[in-house]
Amino acid sequence: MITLWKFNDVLSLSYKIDSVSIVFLIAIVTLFACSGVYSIYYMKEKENLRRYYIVYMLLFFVLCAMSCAGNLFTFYLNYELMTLTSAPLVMHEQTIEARLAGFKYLIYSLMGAYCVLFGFYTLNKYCVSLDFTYGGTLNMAAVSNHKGLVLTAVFLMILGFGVKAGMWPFHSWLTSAHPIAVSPASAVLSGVIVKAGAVGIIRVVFYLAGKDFIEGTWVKMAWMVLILLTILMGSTLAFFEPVLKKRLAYSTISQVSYILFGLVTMTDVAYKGAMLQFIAHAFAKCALFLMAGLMIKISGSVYVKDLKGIGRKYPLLLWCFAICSLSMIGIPPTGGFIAKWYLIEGSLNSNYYNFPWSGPMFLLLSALLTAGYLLPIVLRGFFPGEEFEDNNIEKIKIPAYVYASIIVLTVMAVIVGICPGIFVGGEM
Amino acid sequence: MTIFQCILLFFLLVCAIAVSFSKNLLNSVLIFMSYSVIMSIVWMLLESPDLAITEAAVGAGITSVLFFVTLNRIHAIFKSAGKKKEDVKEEGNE
Amino acid sequence: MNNDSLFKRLLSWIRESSESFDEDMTIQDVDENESFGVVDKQEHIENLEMVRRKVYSEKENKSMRRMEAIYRWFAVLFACFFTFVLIVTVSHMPKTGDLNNPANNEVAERYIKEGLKETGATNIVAGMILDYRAFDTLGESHVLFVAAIVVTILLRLDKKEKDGINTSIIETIGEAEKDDKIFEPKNDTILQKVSLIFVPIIIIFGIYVILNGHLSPGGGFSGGAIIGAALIMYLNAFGFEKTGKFFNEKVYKTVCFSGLAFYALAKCYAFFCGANHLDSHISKGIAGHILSAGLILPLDIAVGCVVACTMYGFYAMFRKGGF
Amino acid sequence: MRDFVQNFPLFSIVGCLLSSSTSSLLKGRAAKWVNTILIMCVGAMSLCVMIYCLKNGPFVYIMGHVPAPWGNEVRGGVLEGGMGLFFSSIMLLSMMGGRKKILEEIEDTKQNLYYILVNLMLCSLIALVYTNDLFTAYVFVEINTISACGLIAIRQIGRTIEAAVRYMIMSLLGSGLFLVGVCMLYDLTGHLLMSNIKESVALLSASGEFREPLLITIAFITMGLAIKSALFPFHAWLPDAYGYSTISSAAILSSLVSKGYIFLLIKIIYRVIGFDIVHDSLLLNVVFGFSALGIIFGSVSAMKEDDIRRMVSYSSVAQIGYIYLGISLGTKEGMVAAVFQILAHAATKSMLFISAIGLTDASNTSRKFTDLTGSAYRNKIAGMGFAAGALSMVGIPLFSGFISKLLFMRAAVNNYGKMMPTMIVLAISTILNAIYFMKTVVRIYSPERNLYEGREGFVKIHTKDQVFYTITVIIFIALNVALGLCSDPILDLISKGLDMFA
Amino acid sequence: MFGENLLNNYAEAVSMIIFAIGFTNLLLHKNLIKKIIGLNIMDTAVYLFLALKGYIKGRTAPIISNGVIEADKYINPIPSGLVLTGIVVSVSVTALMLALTIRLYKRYHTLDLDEISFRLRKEGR
Repeated sequence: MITLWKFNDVLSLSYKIDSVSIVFLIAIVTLFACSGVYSIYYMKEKENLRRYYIVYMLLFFVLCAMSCAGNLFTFYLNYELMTLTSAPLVMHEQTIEARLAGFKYLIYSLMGAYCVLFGFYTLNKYCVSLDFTYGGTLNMAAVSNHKGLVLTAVFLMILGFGVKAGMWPFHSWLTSAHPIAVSPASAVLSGVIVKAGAVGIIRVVFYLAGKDFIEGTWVKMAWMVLILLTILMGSTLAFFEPVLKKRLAYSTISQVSYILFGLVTMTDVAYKGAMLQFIAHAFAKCALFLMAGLMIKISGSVYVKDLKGIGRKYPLLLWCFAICSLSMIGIPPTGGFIAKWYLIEGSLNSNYYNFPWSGPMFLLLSALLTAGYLLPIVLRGFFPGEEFEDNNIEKIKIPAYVYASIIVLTVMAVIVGICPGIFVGGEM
Repeated sequence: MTIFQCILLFFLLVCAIAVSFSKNLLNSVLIFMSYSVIMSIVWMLLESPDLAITEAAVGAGITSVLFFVTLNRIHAIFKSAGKKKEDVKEEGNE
Repeated sequence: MNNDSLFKRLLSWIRESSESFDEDMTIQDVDENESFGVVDKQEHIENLEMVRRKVYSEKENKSMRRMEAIYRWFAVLFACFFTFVLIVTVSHMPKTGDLNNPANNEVAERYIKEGLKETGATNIVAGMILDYRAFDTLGESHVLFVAAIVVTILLRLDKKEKDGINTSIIETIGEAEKDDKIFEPKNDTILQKVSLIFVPIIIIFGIYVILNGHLSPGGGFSGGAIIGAALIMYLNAFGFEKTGKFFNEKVYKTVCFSGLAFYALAKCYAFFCGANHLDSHISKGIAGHILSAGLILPLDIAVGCVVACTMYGFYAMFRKGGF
Repeated sequence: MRDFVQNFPLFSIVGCLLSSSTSSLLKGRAAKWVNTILIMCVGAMSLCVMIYCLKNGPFVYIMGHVPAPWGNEVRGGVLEGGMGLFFSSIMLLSMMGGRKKILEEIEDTKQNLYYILVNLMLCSLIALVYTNDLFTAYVFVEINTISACGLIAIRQIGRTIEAAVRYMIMSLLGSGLFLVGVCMLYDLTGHLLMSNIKESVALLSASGEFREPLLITIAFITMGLAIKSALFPFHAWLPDAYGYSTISSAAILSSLVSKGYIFLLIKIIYRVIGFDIVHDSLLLNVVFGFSALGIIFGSVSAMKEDDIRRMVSYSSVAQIGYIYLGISLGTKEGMVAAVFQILAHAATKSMLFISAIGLTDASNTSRKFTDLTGSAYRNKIAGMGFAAGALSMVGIPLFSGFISKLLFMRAAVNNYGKMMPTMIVLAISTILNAIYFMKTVVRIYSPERNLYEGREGFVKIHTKDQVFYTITVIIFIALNVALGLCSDPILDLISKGLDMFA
Repeated sequence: MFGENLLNNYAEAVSMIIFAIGFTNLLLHKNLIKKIIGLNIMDTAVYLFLALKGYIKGRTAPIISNGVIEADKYINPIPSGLVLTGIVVSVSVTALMLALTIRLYKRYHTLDLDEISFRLRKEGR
């Protein structure tokens, strides 16, 4: 625990590294490296690149700082800074709708941040200290007669971070920000920044309030209902979505809710599953967005129906797409499978009303939907059918390093599935 | 002495109310002048001659003069004085 | 005016719709203004048309009428409520003219007992405001000063006719004089003779009031106001070109500056000596003589000059925006 | 023979008076330099007073040769010194930032009068800060009011005159109430000096004598000062006055004038009536309600504005609501939060005004948002200033606004009766703040090159054309960040000073 | 409700009524000149209240005549001093308000603030 600066008795900038921050750091570094390499090619003919790269590196720095935050104030500070630095990436095109999307993103995130701030002020009074220590630092003597207040505060904080994590009903910024942003930006956005909300919830629930405090209260109930709704809603909307990047954005909503699902289950196995889902989804979804950018460049259209037969000319691209989709759905040997396995196991041996059977049911349903909205792209890509004539897809030269970045991500997604132990060693 | 004081106070009251109900501005200013004079007499009775002198010189003198010249500048004084507009004009042009 | 007519006035005032007096304050004057130089006549006439159409047309703002009636009733109710609160307050206050009020405590006692010895002024009030509580009076004279400054900012006209008027509300000197000439006296003999007799008397009385500020009622402020009134009377009798000979802006500025600066410096010295328990070498003189009471007499004179000039300056500014 | 430092309050006040009467003879430029030097000297003297009081406690300085309760006094303490220093520095920055506009918008024959008004304003602020006597406070409040009216009306367009009239009417009502309150207090206690009044008030409240008049007197004084500092129902004059007067006046008015009254109110609450008598009176609840309404209303009407300066003015209605909220919480933490909010708001709001004028200059002096699009690229430093101010208003960490919000929340959490309303009001107003300030920032940072090609007035303003301006904005930003980063020593000073009050 | 001193303090009561009338004029009257007169009335009422507070039955003005300096011969001098200060303030404020009135009239040709704001809204300025 290193302390850089003390504002006053409660506020101090201090950093430390634990299991969560390791997982988060791995994701951040890999994703930023890959999409950085990718954007060398992708951003070539875009304008004011200088601003783009400056903001990109700033965002990288802020995210690393946030993942190593040692107490709630540091985390909140970097969280706000992350919001402010990622907004320019969303608005990079600076068209009207880009600006509107960025503004929507800002307002949603700031509103979430204020819910967090409220909880921050309250916990500041009822916690022994705001440093993250597993199991919670609540001062039970003080809490005992204001339990309702503290529960409200915690719930508000969950909601506030949930805004970033695209939890229903605060998800709508995601689907407007992702398609507008340039592809590397949206890859980073849905790969890491959306996860930041999840990390925040982990910090609050497991490291400040402590899960025994939440266990069996109305907070857990409400939170769980929200998550199940989100999972189903995300997959369903993605299933009916014609625009490629929007579809991926909806799938991000539902997939990130898997992580929260693992958290709300509050068993160790499910927690491990959440971690795995966290990192697997990060790699896979980042790769998917990068490839989506390429596909839009190739086919010149944002719609899914124009991707027919893309696998004829670009087999390698589509193979990676297929693998990442498998990981999304959760089919061995990809990382998604092992993650969902842990999740289902955890929810099965959690004894909370009817959760042991309803949770897995939701997961399977949404897995089916995921298959329904991702696999057709692959199939049509490879087998467009007889009457297909490939005139709308022109052959453009894609340099090797772009393929390299995508392949690295895909391989990582598989490695997560093969040996998960290196990411989440059994300890918490 | 107290009777006299009561009468003066009553007059103060009447002036204060009349100022806000009088229909044209010149009358209000005149009523306000008389109000100040009565006020200075009241202060005379209250054994504070400094205030009496100052109020007589300022409230009844300078302030009212300033009010009058203001009424001139905003042309609110002709109708009050019942003067015709035309001769004002020809005076202005000579 | 007696009471029942007042009561009638009250009722009619509450009932009347506003064109009876508000309009003759506003609309009908405007026709006169067209004879004088109004700054931006075109725009103003448009405004006028607009107002005639919108504000004063019965059919368009019934609601405004109703609002005004409500407004008046509200005014009366508010006055009654406020009066009630104040009377309740007063009724709990200590008796008038009672000896053992909280106000008659050691403070007043010392002012009366030691005042003559400590300040040398027979008029205890003068001694108090110019010596014990002189800080207030210092502030007070600067209140007058800052008011004069703001009035100068608002009303002094520095624009000649040649530099055009750019929609701002500042009129040119020429217009102001045209506006003012109507009220200039046309060599009114009676007024001039009377003022020739009275002005010196008034001025002498004012000087007396100033010089005896520490011995008898009065003081710098009232004396200054009297002198200012005399100057204004002279101005009304003889017009600006006569007064301009001996009283122009330069005189005004210099007198104000010297008076205020002297006041501030003298009081600063006195405060400094008093607070540091030094001996300010200002003799109190023999009580009751004209040259006594230390700083009080010169301060009175300074305040008197400042007040006289400021009053005259106010009047000149109001008349035609300059001396 | 007392220490020389103790003479500094007297010197600064008399210095202001002398320099103002001197400037009436000078030309504009000379008056400007006199004004600058004067403000610097006053700031330095206040700094000395603060350090002196930190070492050996507060002191009382007799104005005249007789001690209290006969004579007139000023009193120096840590908070007084600090406030004096802060006021003068903010005033100096505002004057520096608005210099160009002063030259443009005021006739050159009236330049020196403007600086006279500023000197007298500074004088009245310093006197309000230092004074120990209620009637002196009244006199200097009047000086403050009149010079503020002059500052509004010196740019003679119709809107400013109307605003000045509204302002004068409101503040004259306020001073009338204040005066009658002081007179009743004098009648009830027989004193005018704060410390003596406090003793007698303590006696009265102990004996239960004159209870109703005392309550109504306190109510009058509070109401008068609240009216003068534009608490919610009495703010009608504020948007025009701040939105159309010349920019230095707007900055000074919004950040100093109302703060002077509020500081006087805090001083009266502590040194005249006594905190323990006030804090359980029904009065505070009324003030609480008004301030909560004011916060909501100010934010909402700021959101509806399409004129940048009027928007900033409305947001200062909300901020004044914050300050009164802190006062009306009736706890020590609330008071500390209020005083810190005074500092933070003064620093932020004047910076917002100064940078707003930079933005409008770069877009043909039009203040509508549609014309301001992309103006931050045309005038870089102003855009930076506005963005920093907006972030501080929104309450991002590292800026001063975050700390004051934190303090308010802490104070509210300790006061169970008013906790929930305070939290809700703060949350709503902060979100509204976020919406309208972020909207503005996004707009000024989004270029519309094709729209402004070749339209005159929409020109790039380079840094070398506006050196003073750039320095000012940079100092402002530094001040904000400093208030946000090292808030601890400042809070320490504030609580020390409040203890010295009692 | 009412205290016991109401009949003794009838003069204060009158001054307070006048104060309320002036206050209401200043706050709620439509015409600007009337507002200013209301301001003056309000101030003078306060000064009357103050002077009444300084008055003590059977004592004379605080001007020492033939060397008598017993405290029980003269009234309380403090209120007189305060009122002297106050009168100056009120006259300067009055002059200022009148100047503002003149400028306002030159621009808008009316003395009614509501009408002016109405007009501004119409002009969209």
